[in-house]
Amino acid sequence: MALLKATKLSIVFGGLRAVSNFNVEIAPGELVGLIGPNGAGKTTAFNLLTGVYQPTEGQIEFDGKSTVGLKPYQITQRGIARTFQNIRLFADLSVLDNVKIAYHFHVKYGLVESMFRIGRYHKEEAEIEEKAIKFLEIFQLADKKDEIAKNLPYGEQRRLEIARALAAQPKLLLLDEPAAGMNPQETQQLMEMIRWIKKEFNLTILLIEHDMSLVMGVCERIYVLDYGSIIAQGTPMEIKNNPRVIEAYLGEEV
Amino acid sequence: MKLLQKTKSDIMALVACLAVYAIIQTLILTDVIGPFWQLNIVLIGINIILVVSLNLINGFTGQFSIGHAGFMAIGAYVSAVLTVKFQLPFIAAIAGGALGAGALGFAIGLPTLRLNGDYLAIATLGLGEIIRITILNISYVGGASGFMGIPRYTDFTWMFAFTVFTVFVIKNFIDSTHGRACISVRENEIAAEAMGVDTTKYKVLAFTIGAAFAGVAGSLFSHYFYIAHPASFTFMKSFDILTMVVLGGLGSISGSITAAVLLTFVSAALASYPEWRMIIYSLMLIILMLYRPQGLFGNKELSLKMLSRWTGGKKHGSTQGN
Amino acid sequence: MDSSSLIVQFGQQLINGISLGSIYALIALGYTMIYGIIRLINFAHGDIYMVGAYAGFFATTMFKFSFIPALIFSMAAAGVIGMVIERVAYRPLRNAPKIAILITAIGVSLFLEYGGMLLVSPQPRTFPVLFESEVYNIGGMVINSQQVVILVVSLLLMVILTYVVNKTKMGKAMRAVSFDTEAAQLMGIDVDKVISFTFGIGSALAAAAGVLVGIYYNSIDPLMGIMPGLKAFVAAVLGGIGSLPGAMLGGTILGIIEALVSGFWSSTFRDAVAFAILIIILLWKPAGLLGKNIREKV
Amino acid sequence: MLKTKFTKLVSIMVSGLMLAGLVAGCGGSGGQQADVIKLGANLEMTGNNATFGQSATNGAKLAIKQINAKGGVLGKQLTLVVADNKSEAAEAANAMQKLVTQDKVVAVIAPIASSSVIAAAQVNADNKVLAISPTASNPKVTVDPNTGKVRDFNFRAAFIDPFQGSVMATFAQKSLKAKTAALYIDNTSDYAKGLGQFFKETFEKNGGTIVANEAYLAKDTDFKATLTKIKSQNPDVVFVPGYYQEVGMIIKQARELGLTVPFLGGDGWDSAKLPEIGSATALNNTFFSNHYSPDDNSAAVKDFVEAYKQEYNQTPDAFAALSYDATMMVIDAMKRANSADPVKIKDELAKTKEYQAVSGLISFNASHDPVKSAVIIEMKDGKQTFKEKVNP
Repeated sequence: MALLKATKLSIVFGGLRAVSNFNVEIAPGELVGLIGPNGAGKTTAFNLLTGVYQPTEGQIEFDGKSTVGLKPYQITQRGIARTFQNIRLFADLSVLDNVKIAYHFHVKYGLVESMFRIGRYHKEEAEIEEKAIKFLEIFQLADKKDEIAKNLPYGEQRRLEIARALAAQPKLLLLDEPAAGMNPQETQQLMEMIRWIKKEFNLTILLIEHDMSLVMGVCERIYVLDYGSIIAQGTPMEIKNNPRVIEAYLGEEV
Repeated sequence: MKLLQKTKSDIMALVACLAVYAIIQTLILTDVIGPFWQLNIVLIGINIILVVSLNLINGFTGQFSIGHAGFMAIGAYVSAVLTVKFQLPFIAAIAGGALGAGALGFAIGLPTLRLNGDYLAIATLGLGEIIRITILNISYVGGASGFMGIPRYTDFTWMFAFTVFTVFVIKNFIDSTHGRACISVRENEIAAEAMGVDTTKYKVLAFTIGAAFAGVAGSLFSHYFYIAHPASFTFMKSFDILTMVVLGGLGSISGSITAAVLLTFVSAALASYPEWRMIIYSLMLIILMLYRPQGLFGNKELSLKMLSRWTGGKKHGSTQGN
Repeated sequence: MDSSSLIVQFGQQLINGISLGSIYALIALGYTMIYGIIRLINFAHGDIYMVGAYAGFFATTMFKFSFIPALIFSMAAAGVIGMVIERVAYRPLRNAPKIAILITAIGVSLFLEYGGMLLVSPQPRTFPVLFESEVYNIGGMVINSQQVVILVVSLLLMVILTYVVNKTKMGKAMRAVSFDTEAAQLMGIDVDKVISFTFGIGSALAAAAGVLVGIYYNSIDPLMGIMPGLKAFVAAVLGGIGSLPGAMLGGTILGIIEALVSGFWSSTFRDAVAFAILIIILLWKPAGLLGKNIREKV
Repeated sequence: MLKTKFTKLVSIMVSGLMLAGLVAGCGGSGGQQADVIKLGANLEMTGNNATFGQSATNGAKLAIKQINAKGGVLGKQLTLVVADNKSEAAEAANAMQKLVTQDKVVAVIAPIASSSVIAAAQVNADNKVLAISPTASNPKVTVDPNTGKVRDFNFRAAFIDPFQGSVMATFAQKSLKAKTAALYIDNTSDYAKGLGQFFKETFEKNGGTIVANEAYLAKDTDFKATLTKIKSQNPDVVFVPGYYQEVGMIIKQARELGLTVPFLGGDGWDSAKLPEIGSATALNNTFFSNHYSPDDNSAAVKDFVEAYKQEYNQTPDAFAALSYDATMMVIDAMKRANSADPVKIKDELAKTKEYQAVSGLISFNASHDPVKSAVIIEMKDGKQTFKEKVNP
């Protein structure tokens, strides 16, 4: 059974169909790429899947249940976490606090317990701290845990954002152009890391990339989006040789 | 180990509080601190409660509210009704004032917190005025003449206990997962949602808690000055509180406390120059903002590290918009 | 009460409301311009209006100016003061958090109020009669010539401003700065000059309102700007802050609401109802009636 | 930022409160100097009522200047210590605290607004220093509503609300033959509300009908909407017990709307500004109660008005006159007591009999309210003219 299934998803902005008839199906454990030229509607598709926008029509099923009409935080709580194309960290907070916030909805202690530091407060806070540091260690950020997020170098901000998304303990991770702004070497490292976390955390990943060649190496299956619609899907090899895809990318990338 | 450390710091804080209380109480009992400064110390305490609670809304959660005086008014009037008309004990009246203000904060916050930025500001300002005008028209609580004949129950002990209580509770709240959720709303609402934070819930929660503590401040206020009067709760009062929040630093509790102490103190010290008081005060506001737009402490808490950085040179600005 | 007298009364209340609203609108025009360009709630705007009224007062009593020269003198004086305030109190904070500028604006507002009190005494002054007002009676409804003048002046100023903003080079620069200050700077626009100019114009408008109100109500005092300033801000938000026709519309609506509430329900709840309607409109249209709602790009 | 410990917060509180305590310790030493006697003024220097408070301050300052010019009292010069109560009740208690405990004044000119006087009353009573309000007119100012007892240390120079309210109601019914009346009241002023309430009671008791009960807020400028409503009710008279700035505008706008019936008011109308704001013709057919009329006991009034004009280049209003009277009565009591002891001054002040003040011949009754006759003044072409005299 598919973990995520979107059928005939469409959204209209002021008469303009930004995404139309968007169909994807992702099985548990897959690493899928969503590519397309600039302005194809990739991020809009992500925003539909994560509840930032409500679809004009169509269905989204996650883990067998519909997520249409849910707020973004509810979708996250169901098990979909994401990163953003233009990094959205909690810029003025420490690296550690950024990760801690992702644990928020797993925390069980209540308001009164927090205000008077009683009951489960101490135990759970200690757990959160421990887990958060563990994540930072995985992403080689542990020694920077007290730095203010906005003062990190760009590449580390990207890593922190992924670490934060993972800390929400999702089943499905959506990465929006994670390699944007990185040099080839950094990109290479990032792709390896993505493969590694997928295995380590038993994750399903959907990845947006604008740069086709990057996803080829890492993704098992690829969807191609152009003018808001899926124009092709298949293995990297199939996509590479698909004439419609080449046409869509023509002039974009030589 | 960590747990022990935390408990230890809590105990130390408690000891420090008791020490401060003992010192000031002794000074009061021995008449070293005269009645005028006693009164201003009580005012400082009330202002600390107001400023810290507004900082929770404005500074930590990033919701631009300027209607705090309205909630203070609710606390002042509800508690006065409870003690004067229903002869309830003071502590019950304070609880009633806090509940009343909190409940209204919840009812108002739920619809209005969908607005953001300056629109929320004008909406909250309007709500504060609506509260005041409504009170002005209720003759049961004295209308324009104010609610008179309120007994003076508040004294230094009450004020100190509630100030410490407020700071303790709000500080703990901030340091918990709920507080972090509020801060994440301020930092980046969209990212907060994406991290599973119910942003609406936390905005309303912060607003409700802030309003409830403003209600506590109002209760202490009316039971110190014998009267609750609509003119004490105009939008200028809200501005006063906001000014202290910004001056101390949005998102800094120690900043709020410092600003409340400083501005109350300045206001009392200027009392001898009535013609010039507001002019000096306004110039001071402008100059302080020009030199420290992020407030005295930015969004940091006062710490030894920070002190050394102050002496060490420039501190990089940590600022966020409203 | 029979129905015809009810209609007359309703008509009279509309006249009352529109005339009050045109004063709010006049102040709101400047408010909205300044907000449009630097997103600052300039709380001192109401006090500039007061300064303008006093400038007009001294121009007519001490220098014996007649109406038009006094109006121009007052607008010029307030314009200069507005620019000075911007230069001294707001410009250094342009890159600071908005709330810091808001606090300086409150500081400037208090400074003008209490500085004014020290300088000209808190006693109300009576404005000299610069032109006789004639009262017209139309089927039982009363309107006077001053009300007409105020309405005409505010409409005229709105039209002129809209022209300036949309058609002139300076207006283009203003819109550019309002849209994206940094980009405007890169395009070679002198942002400081544009903002300064906006403050000058906005303050001059407030002064015009001050003089007209001085003539109309006949009485000015150093704290006269607080409530009209607040109401004008409400009007600007109601109409969609940053929009010139919005300010006009918002002012008129606010004036009519106040008149109808006072006239047919209870004057004690006038301001409460005005604020309640503001909040309802904001919840329904979060950017005001004519404002543009800008959605954050994710 | 989330890491910092609660201890650090507490340390700030410690230092802050210590600082306050320290200054308090140093600040408490301002005692009575040998050669001056300090009087306090707890008045509205800023905030909504600043206009009134500053007028009152001027009145008190003038009184002290005149006495000092004549050699002072008990061989000493007087000084006036002014404390601002920001037009707020709580701040009035604060200011009172400062005056009586820091500055150690021997008597206080109390606030304008009744609510502020009442808020501060406990403070001056606890410290056994008298407070005399120039204008506070609510009965509760001198009588504690909880105990029903007279407040030992509170006095006033003004009429109480019931007196003025009923005087004008009776005048409307007897002299103007009014059957119906409209009330138009400053909703932010307890003075105006008090007058309105007692006007209504008397008017209805004597068979009249109140056809409209409307309100405005201080600092409003546009009254036409409510006036249109009042006009539609066709009252015989309109009672507007507010202050002159708004009253001037109200009457001017009412006349423009064709509301020509008599307007009535109280002593808040008394100002040379009233006809300037309202215009002389509009003010014809209006009446108000006051403490004195310009034709009445003219020597005291004339001297005062002239001295005031010379000093401040303004014509005095009721606030200035009443505050001048309050100050003079305190000084007179001090002379009679032959002492600057606050309690002795209070005792003598309570015994004041037929003191010739600007606002009439004043005696205090048992509840510390002045017993003086009121005059009703008619505005004729911008001039105040004597209409009739009403004894209490």
